[in-house]
Amino acid sequence: MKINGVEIRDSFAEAFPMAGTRLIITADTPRWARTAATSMTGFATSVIGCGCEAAIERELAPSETPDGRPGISVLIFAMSLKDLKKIVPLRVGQCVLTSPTSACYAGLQGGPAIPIGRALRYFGDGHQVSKKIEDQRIWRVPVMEGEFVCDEISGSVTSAVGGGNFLILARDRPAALAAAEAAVDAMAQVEGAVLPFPGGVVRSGSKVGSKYAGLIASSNDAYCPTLRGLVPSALPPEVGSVMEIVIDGLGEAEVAASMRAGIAAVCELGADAGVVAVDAGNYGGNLGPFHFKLRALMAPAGLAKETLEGGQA
Amino acid sequence: MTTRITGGRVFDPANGVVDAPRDIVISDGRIIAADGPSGANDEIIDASGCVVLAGGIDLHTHIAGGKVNLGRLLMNDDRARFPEPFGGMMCGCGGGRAAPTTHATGCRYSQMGYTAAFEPAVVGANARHAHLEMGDIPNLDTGGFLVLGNDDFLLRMIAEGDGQQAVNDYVAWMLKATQCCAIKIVNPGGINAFKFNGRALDLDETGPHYGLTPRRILNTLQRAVTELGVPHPIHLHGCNLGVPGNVKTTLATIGATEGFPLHLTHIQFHSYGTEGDRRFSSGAVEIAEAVNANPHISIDVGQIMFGQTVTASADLMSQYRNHGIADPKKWIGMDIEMDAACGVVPFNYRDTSFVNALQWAIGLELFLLVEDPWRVYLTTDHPNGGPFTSYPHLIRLLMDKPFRDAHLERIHKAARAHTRLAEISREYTLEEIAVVTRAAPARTLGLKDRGHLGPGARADVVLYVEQPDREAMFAAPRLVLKDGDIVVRDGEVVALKKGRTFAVHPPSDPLMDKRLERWFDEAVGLKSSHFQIADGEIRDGEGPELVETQP
Amino acid sequence: MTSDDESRDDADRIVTDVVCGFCGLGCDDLEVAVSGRAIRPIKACAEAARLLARPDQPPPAPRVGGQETTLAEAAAAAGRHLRGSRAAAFSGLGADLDGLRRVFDIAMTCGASFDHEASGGLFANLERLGRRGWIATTVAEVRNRCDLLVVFGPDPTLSFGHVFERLLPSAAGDADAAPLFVAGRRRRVVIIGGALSEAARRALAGQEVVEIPVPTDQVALAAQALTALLAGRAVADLPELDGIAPALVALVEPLKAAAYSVFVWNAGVLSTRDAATVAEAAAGAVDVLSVTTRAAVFPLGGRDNITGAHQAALWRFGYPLRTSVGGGTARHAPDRYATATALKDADLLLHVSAFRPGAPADFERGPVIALAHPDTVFTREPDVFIPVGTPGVDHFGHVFRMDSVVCLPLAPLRNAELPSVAAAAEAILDSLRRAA
Amino acid sequence: MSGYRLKLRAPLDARLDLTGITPAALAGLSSDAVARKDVFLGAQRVALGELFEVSSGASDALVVSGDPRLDGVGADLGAGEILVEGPVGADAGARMTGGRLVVRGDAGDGLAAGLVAGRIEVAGDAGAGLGSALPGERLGMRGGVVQVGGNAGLRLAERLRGGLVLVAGDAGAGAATDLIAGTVAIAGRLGPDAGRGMRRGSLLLAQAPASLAPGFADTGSHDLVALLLMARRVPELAALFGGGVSGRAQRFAGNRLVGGEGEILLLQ
Repeated sequence: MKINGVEIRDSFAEAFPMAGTRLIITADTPRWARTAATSMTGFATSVIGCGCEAAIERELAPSETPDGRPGISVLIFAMSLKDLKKIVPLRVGQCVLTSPTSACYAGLQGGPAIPIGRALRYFGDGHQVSKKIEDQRIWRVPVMEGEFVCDEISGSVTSAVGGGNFLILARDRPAALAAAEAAVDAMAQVEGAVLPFPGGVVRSGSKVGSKYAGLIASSNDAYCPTLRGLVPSALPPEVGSVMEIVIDGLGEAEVAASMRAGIAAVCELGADAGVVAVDAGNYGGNLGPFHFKLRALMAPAGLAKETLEGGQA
Repeated sequence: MTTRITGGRVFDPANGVVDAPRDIVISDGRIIAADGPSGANDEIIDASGCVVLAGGIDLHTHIAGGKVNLGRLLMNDDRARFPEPFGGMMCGCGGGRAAPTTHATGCRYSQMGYTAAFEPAVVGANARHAHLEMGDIPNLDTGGFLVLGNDDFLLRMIAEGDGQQAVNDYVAWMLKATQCCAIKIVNPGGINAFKFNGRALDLDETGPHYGLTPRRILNTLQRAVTELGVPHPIHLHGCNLGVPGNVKTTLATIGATEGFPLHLTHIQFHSYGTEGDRRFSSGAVEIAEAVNANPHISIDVGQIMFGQTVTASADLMSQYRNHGIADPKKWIGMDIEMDAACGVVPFNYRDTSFVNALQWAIGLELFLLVEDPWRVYLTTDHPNGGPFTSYPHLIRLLMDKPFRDAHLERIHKAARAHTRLAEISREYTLEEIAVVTRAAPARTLGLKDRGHLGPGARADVVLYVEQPDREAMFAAPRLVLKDGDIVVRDGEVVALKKGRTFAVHPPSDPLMDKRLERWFDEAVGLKSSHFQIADGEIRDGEGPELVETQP
Repeated sequence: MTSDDESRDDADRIVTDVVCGFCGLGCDDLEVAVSGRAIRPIKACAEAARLLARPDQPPPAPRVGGQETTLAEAAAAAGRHLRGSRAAAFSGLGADLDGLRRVFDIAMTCGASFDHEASGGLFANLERLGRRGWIATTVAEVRNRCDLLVVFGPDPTLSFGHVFERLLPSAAGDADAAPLFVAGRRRRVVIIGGALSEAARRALAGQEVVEIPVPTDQVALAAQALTALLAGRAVADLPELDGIAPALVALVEPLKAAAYSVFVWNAGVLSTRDAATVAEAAAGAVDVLSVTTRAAVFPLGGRDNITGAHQAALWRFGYPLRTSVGGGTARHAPDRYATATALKDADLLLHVSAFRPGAPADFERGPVIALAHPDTVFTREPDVFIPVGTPGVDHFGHVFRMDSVVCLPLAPLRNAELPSVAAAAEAILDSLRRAA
Repeated sequence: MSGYRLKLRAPLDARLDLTGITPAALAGLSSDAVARKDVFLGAQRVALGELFEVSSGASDALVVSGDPRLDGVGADLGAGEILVEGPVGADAGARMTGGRLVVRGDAGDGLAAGLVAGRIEVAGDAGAGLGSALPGERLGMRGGVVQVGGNAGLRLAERLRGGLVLVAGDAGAGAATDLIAGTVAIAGRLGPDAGRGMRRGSLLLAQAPASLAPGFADTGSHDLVALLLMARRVPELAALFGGGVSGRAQRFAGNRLVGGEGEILLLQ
């Protein structure tokens, strides 16, 4: 299958289930909403080393936020609900509670409760105030600057999907980077999915395992252009650089939509811009239950459905 | 005119009659010999299919007096949730389950086949109130146990070495003055110690001010009731109620009786060990062994039943300790008139609570491990362990091992691991139920014409339709006769009768009158003549029914 | 008439150890001279003397529509009115226990709500007692244990003449009645409220008395502040406490050091809100102190056997006063069934006042039945008036003392020519039964 | 439609207790059976049909004609809707656990006492003790929303434990007495002695109070994000204050005398 001269390889992205939630961070100004959100989603590229994966989902206009101030929505994912319940209050506590003028609200309703104020309220040392509005409880924690306001809990999903991905195989590094940037920009429009790696792009795609004991992942040598010839390579000769986009989403559909948007953007640049092929990372189908088949994903509407159904391993 | 109850299976263990097809013949409110032929005027009651028992007797149930009224005040929600069913003139516009109104108390008891109930904690100063309330309870004979053992007059007498005879005179004077029929001790010396800010007092600890140990107070009063010939031995609510590890105190108390008979009440609350990682365990096996080995000891269990209730006790020392776990969060405490105290604390026993579940199991272990039914009386210490309306359920737990095991399965898992209940196969027989709810309490209280169906007995007779579901059977008797008149038919109250009040009037030295006149004048601030309750004040002038003393 | 003969027979005698049922304090050492129907108080507080005194006059007869008649006729008329009523209000309830039991029987039979004349203070106290409870104490415990008595509000002797003699008797110089457990036998008495009367000062002679003058409408605030200070809350700087904060602060350590402090107030003389606040504060102070020492509340009140009415309502119906019974159920609504409110909707008023001439409230919506003191002056002639005797004067009766524990027997002083409330109520019940 | 319409035959001359007459209690009953339902008139049981004409209504709601002596309307309501075409007496909506009660007139004392959940809307004034605790209970209204179009009487929200009370008019003396938690908003004037014994919770005011109970600390003026949040999450609240909640408020904290940390917020 080729789109605009770009080969869509007959491969699939293998993804795994995660627990995830959305938080809405507001502040008096967009700058401080973004600052809190950036800080809160920092060092959250991969569960392997960070315990969670998180990123900004999008900016929210004042009219869209619970308190009518500028806001940012973020998605945060962990390998289990237990991890998520630990990591969210930790990050909100360190990065949002501390950030000037900020507030933090649930971005999801329903599903297992992820503590926000429920855990952070104790910072108020007994002076914290709760208020239940309809069925939602908020907490007000006195801080030096005024009050930190947050919801008691956020909802969550346990059917979130982590590790959706695709690989951009390009002639050279500038071409790969330009394609990756185009993909990231396009994918930013998709709600419910985020790209946790720096700027949305990962250049160090990995394979499972290593020759070194204790390392669970190591460089994906089959896609390293400098190793062509030394190891069995997955790269055609004309490919000089590969970049990966990793996607986490609140559900399978969001991940698929995000991948489709990203790949379409890459293909739109086309072979003329140096994009050779789109591939995806998987582990032979044994690790994750979600298989996003690239060709089905990029096929006209009728086939897309099959992709998703077929994805249920 | 006589009434003949015929065709039923009679259980009258006091007279050695067990499951006999005998007629019960009633004349003038009493049972007469059944050997005569039926006369033409006989009213025949067909009891076929029924088990025939004497009227039930509850010897420990908090049904009247100040602390019960405080319970009613606190339990407004319980009151609203359990109104008396609207039954025309049978309805007293009352209700409540944990602290029912007087009318509801009488009706509910008689609906289960009970004809007598004893208020086990009458505080002298509040005795007149308790009697007024008891007089308002229909269909039940009642009596009160006077709380002594924390009263300053007594403690001072013992401390000053006034001698046993003076104590005996005082006890006799107080029994008559308060129109009570037995002596109860609640936390001997402990309630008094709490007034001096003592927070605990074990059996051999010396209390404040008087320098007396609970053991000494107990022994002195045991000797007094024995020498006065009060039929019921000292009715003891011991030290350290509810405290984990109190099994040691209880065993020591059993060993401290100096051969005098002793009744240990709501012993379940006094049978706790400290084993296990929660430092709370069952001491039932040790207690049961001690009771089995000491024929002069009797007990009632004070079984706890899951659900909402209110605890009402003279033991303010213990109730203060427990008030933090009140549910709902409210409680009342009161120091009372140099006599005693009271504490009223609502409780909700939950089968999901380790402690409550184990308490439940400990009570049943005690019921089942104490071998002689004549020394066990069926109680929940109403309302402290649970409302008396739960008796039919309790009876089924005792009589029905699979039923019991099914309940055991539902309680807190860790508690299940701490009880031997599952290993106990004993099931109470109908005869044993007749003993623990009728014959035995009548015997220990000295009620010669109650608790049995022999000639001369008051015609308090109950017909239960035999059915395998013992809870259903004991919840709604076919007929209940009080003094020969039908008061309950098919579980419904159909008539209201005035009950009687039992009292003992042992003689006392007139010198005690003088001493107490002075004491009341100077210390209490009330004339002793106004403290004493005249016979005519009992039951609207009916006066008490005196129980014989046998010095 | 044999009764006349008998009343001549026991003419001119002195009766001692008379029990008083009026204010609720339960004094039982009164003395009166009785001569025929006349009673002349010899030893009694002013209030009791006023209420015990009786002239040697024959009692008035019952009246129906202003016309004298027999008890039976009056009871029958009352029965007819009651049968026609479906929203009766019973007020006053100044009666002994037996009378109250019969009046409650009428309420159950005909349907009625009931309230006691003096229930304002009781219900203010129930705001704490009923909702959260407290630790209380009784007369003999106060007499023998209390080493620090705190009184909130105006001088209590204005309502309870001998309150200090009863509670703190050693002050009167009676060495025999010295407290058994108070070290040094001298107590501290702190009055937070109005100035003491001369009589109160005399009664407290020998005690260490501290007066913290506080206007009546600031007593609740002072009580709250004292409890707050005991609980360690820094409120001494509150501007509203200007002037009294130092005195309250000075009370904290003595209270903590006291072996058995007792808090006293008379809810009946404060506004309902203030009384409820004082009850809450006093009970709260006891909660704080009880962690390390002993303390208790002793609420003053109990006029005309209101405590007995409260107790009997609880054991009969499971609810306090201000309850409507009938139709086989009881509905408790303290606001709705308070007499003043209940009368706005009632169609009959039955008023009971045996202890004193207490007229029923103005009522125009239906018939008025009064079982009342013979000297009662009515603004409107009741449809049925049955003059009743006074318990402890004309007949036997039981009343509760204000501490709610001790129930006292009141014995007749003279030959009863007046029916008791119980007898009058029984006659009405009889007429109702006959009609049924 | 399954709702019933209860039309009073004549104005009441004694208090009538409608406790227990809810849509759920009448569901599935014939109108004859509805007419036979027991209610208390004064202290006596009477059949509903003696006092009301019973007919089928146009909606699922139970529609009742109003009377100031009609007590307990909507008490114990768990679901469904009751509409009163006129005033009600005491204890309307007491102990409600769900559903909606609409009163197109005034309400008496004890409105929403012990309310657990559900909505109550009163077009006119409300009496004393709105949202208070039932006799003998520790806690007042625990949840739900009460909207009063007119004034509220004495001791508004006494012992309130949760939920939201909105009063478009004035509040009588003793508002927020012993208030434990929850939110009360008053667009009109606040009566004297408010906040005595207040533990927690919020009293929102549009007009400066003449006085408060002793024991409050003026913590100054603040920009409160929580107010912005509440105004957006609760449109009725914003509407009560004319839509413009700036988040700026003067905050009085207390009541210090009882160790309370409640707040009285004067919106600016």
